[in-house]
Amino acid sequence: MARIQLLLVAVVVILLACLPLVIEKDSTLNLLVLILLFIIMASSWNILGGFTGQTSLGHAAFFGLGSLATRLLWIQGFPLLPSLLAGGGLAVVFALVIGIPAFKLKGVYFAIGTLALGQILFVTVGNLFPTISALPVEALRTYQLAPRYYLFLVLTILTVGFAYLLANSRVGLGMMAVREDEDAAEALGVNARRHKLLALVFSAFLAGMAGSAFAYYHVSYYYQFPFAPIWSFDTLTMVYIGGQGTIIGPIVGAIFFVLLREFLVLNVGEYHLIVFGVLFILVVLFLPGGFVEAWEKIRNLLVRRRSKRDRNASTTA
Amino acid sequence: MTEAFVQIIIFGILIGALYGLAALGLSMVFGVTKILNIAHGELIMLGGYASFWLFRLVGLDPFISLPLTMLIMAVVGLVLYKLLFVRTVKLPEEEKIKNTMLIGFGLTLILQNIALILWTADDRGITTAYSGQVFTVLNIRFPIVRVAGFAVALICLLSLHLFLRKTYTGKAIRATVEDWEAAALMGINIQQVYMLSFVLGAALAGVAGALVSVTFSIDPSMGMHWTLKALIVMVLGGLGSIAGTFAGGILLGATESATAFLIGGNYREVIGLLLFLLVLIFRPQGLLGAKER
Amino acid sequence: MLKLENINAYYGDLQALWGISLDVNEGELVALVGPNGAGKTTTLKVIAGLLAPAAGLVEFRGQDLLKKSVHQIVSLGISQVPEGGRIFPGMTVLENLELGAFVPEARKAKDQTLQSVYKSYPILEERSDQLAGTLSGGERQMLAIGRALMSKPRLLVLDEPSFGLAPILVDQMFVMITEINKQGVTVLLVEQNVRAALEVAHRSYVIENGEIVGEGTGVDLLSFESIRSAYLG
Amino acid sequence: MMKKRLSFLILIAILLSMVLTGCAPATEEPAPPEPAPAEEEPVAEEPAEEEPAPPPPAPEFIEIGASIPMTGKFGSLGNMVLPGYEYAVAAINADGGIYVEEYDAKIPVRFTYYDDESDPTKAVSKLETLYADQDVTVYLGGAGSAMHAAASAIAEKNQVPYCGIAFALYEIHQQGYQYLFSPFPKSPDMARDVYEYVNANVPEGERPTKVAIFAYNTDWGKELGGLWEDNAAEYGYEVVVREETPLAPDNDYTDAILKAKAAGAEMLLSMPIFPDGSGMFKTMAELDWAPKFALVIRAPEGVNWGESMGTIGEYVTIFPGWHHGADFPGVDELNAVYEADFGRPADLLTGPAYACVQIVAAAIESAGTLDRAAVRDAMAATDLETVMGRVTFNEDGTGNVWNPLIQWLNGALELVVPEDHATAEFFYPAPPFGER
Repeated sequence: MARIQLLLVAVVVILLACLPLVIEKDSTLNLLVLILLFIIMASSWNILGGFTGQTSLGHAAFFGLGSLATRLLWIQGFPLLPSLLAGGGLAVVFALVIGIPAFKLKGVYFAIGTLALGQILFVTVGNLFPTISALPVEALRTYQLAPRYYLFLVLTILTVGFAYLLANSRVGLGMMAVREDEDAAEALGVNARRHKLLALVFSAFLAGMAGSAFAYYHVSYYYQFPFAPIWSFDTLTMVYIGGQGTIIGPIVGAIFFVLLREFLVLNVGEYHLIVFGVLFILVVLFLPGGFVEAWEKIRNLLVRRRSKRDRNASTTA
Repeated sequence: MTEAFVQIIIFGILIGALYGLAALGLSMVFGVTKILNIAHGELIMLGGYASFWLFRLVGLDPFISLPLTMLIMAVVGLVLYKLLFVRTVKLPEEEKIKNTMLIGFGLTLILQNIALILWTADDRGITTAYSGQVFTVLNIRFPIVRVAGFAVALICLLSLHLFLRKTYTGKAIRATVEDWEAAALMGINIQQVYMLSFVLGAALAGVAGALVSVTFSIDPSMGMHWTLKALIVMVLGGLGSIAGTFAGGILLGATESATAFLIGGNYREVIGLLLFLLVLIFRPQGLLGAKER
Repeated sequence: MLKLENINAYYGDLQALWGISLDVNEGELVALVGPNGAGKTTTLKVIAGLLAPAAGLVEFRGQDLLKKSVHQIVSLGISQVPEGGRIFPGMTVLENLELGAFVPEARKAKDQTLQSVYKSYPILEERSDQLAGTLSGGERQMLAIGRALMSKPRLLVLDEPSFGLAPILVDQMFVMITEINKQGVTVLLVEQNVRAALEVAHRSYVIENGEIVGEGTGVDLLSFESIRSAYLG
Repeated sequence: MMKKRLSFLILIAILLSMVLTGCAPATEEPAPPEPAPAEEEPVAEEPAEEEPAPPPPAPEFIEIGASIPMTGKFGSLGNMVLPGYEYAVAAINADGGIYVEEYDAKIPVRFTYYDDESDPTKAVSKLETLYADQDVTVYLGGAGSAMHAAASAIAEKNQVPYCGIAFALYEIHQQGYQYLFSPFPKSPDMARDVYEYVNANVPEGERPTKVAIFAYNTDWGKELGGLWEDNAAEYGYEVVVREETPLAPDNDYTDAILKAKAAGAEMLLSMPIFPDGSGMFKTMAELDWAPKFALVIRAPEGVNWGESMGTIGEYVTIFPGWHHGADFPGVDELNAVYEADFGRPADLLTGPAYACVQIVAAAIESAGTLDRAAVRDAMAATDLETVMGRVTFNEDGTGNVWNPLIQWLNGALELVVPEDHATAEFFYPAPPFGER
């Protein structure tokens, strides 16, 4: 059974890989790129925020640093692959620098502290690189979307695959132990700080790589733009709405978020953001744990129907 | 040179009081209910528009109309609470913070775009007859509007303080903050306390909005800026500490202004945030916050 | 006065109470004893309205408590001293006591009740302006009980009042509880300190794994071999 | 067990994403793959019967598209630009459309726009959608440099002519873009005209010779600020203060103003966004520094400046590229329709937006085809009388356009320079704030 499903996943991946050959419209590929980008962002945030329980509001910093390094190098003629890796690398370096002081903060303090860090980078990069970064005309003329799409696809597969392996590894279990109870985890011999730092580094690297790919993908933007706080907020929102701490949650969240928004902007016109906001709140109110938890509940209900256990279990705590 | 510096710091302090006020409502709501209302900036925006329209349509001075602005925003707060947030209060704390953040996110979009449709994307501001007027002490200029704003912020702070210290309801709110379960066992209606706090928070956002509309200007997309500022000030001052929130605002305002003077405008916000991070690392409970429980 | 019938309660998917039934009559001092995690505190949560049972009946003076919210139950005259006292450490002793008299009827008689509480526990009057968080363990427990009395309860529910107290203070605590009961307040006492509880109680219930396994007067239960070996060592 | 469920869920998600993304474009009928990109002309499927050399059947519409920031930080600009596009398209369609020689027919224009929420990434995706789904012949621009920068690169990539206003950035035109056109005053114009206009209208000796520049630390801020500084000496001015601030809604100008005041500056050149600009002027009033002449681009462009700022905002001048008092053909008609909808004459950016569509229409007509490269070439050769006067383009896509000076006088925006279009007389010097 499992083998069949694995096979199906492989088939889907192959199908996704074949899409650019079938689809001629750049707009569709662009939309897919956006979805893939946010799957990477959400999955990488989830390693820190979902597995380890450290809610960061500064994820844009890693994304921004990745894009900054890659863009600066690549536009100056550096080969693509090292440029891309440099993006992830810079994000990791930054993560290591801030990791130790940042983890002195707990809970809301950590969240707001990372938000402040993100803002510092946002403003500073705007100050240091005020000019636009546009691809040169020759590059625009020869611009191909397909390689960009494949880059994002590969990164997405790597990110989700990595998250999956991590979740089922010793290290991943350690991270989750830290999330549940830091002191208890320490008592069991899990080095909480090392696990948190490791999660931060993984998370930063993957977000940095998303930024690198963004730098390769986007034709023209201001260097400051990928550092904008909205990247952090959107990402976090997707993870929450999908299901925090799961593998599938960030994926579902990203797809739902991007597609709904795109659908509304194309079809509802002036009121699209209001409708989006209302739908969004309805989802939150009626599926408070996100899509994955809602799915689990439905499953449990189905399972329980078979058992004789009293289903009116109270949920008040 | 020193005179200019003093002048700049004074302005920074006066603006800082507004930061403090913006954070006060957020901090109050979060402290009591653990609702992290990302849409607090949008409430400030709505308060600003309330004040603006009262000025434009009825000719009410923004300072005179403050009680009315508060009332309007209290009603808005009540509606939002009853409609949305009441459903989250029973969730465990972490779930609650998460879900209220998400609701706040959706609310941000809704309120911003309703404002956009109703009042267009144009910025608006209130300029009264006494805007720009100053009184001078020792060669330092004190603009009437900013001083009045400072005074209003101070009055809000003191009234809130007295309310929480002296009235039975205030004490019930504080008890709820300390231990909601024990407070419930005292016969305190926790739901009502939550609702009241949220409404109060919205009313305070209304005051902040009114002051923003006289001191700066307002537009539908201003909320995020103020939410970020308020979040930072809330933590800088210490969660749940009213005086701390106010002090945090003033410290941030003064630091930003001093930076503009000493280093230049480009790094004004950066230095303010760096200071914030330093405070956070060396004094995680904030300036005047209580030690972690 | 208080009547629990066939209570089942869950924490999430976990069943914590299995068909609990117990009675407390007017003027009685009833003890509910059992080991850690037996479901004592859960039972009290059900009584207080903090946990809705999945099945069963809770009645107080003929009123169905399941339809009432926590604060309404308090105004009916049930006051709980939660485990560990749960005083408000950031507020003064006086403020703590005032909050005890939060329900409207109690608030009317606040000053009188305060004087009688001060009379019973003079130390609280001495410390009235001090932050509650600065009190010693025994004083805290005293404050918690004083605070509960401020609501002029008909039924006082105590959760582990002796927990964490020095042995001398434990004895004083049980004297205090007896005193309160003698003054006409019905008491439901939950204790791990089985011997002391059984000695002061008129009647007792033994709870184990979320079920009532024994009932009787204190002396009866002490003679139970199982109770003896299990709880008295 | 765990593993099985996970892989199953991943599968569902990926399938879902495919189905959903596949659906969005698939709502249209699966069109036969187009033979080739834009280079080739649309092929006639069946020859029409009437004429010996019959033209191919005309498409139903000429597709024109734009991604405009209707919400977010550039929303106020977008809201001035959009009506200009819409009125111009309506006027063209009322006349039957644009005559295209290739089809020997007048074809109506269909204008499609999407809100990009002031987010350049979303602008890119909207423009790609317009290109793929609408197959637009021309892009119209949004508003704000950041948006134009992203959009014009997409135009270049897709080789779709792009006509945009409401951005003065000059540098972006120097990258060799072939498809970017902007009939709008650019930094070099603004940096000369301000001194020339003042010199022409203020007698020597009364001129404000000491200049304070408050510019943003952005590409446009640096560009224009630098040019203002470079040109000053040539016209007899001296820059005594040049302050740089980040593009933020709440900069604190106390320090800058005190410096300008101490240095005796009498002229202010600045480009703040509205909230920042209103704060700047309120602080100037509080610190009692009233420059005799102030050119403040951006913030005072909307009518709300007057409403919000009262006398503090009086006498400020702007370079918005247009004014409803301009004495050009078509302006009265535009004002009339605008007035009917909004209760006031057209806004400052509405005119240039209107002109953009005029230029596009003329270019299509002169190209005689909907082929984008041909339309581009026709556009480059534009020499047209529009609602903003005569427009021609330079090699780099910048326009040679009229650059009027607008001043806030008695709570209204008045055109003060050039004289032959003026709706009011240039007021100088601006009195101190206390005497207004």
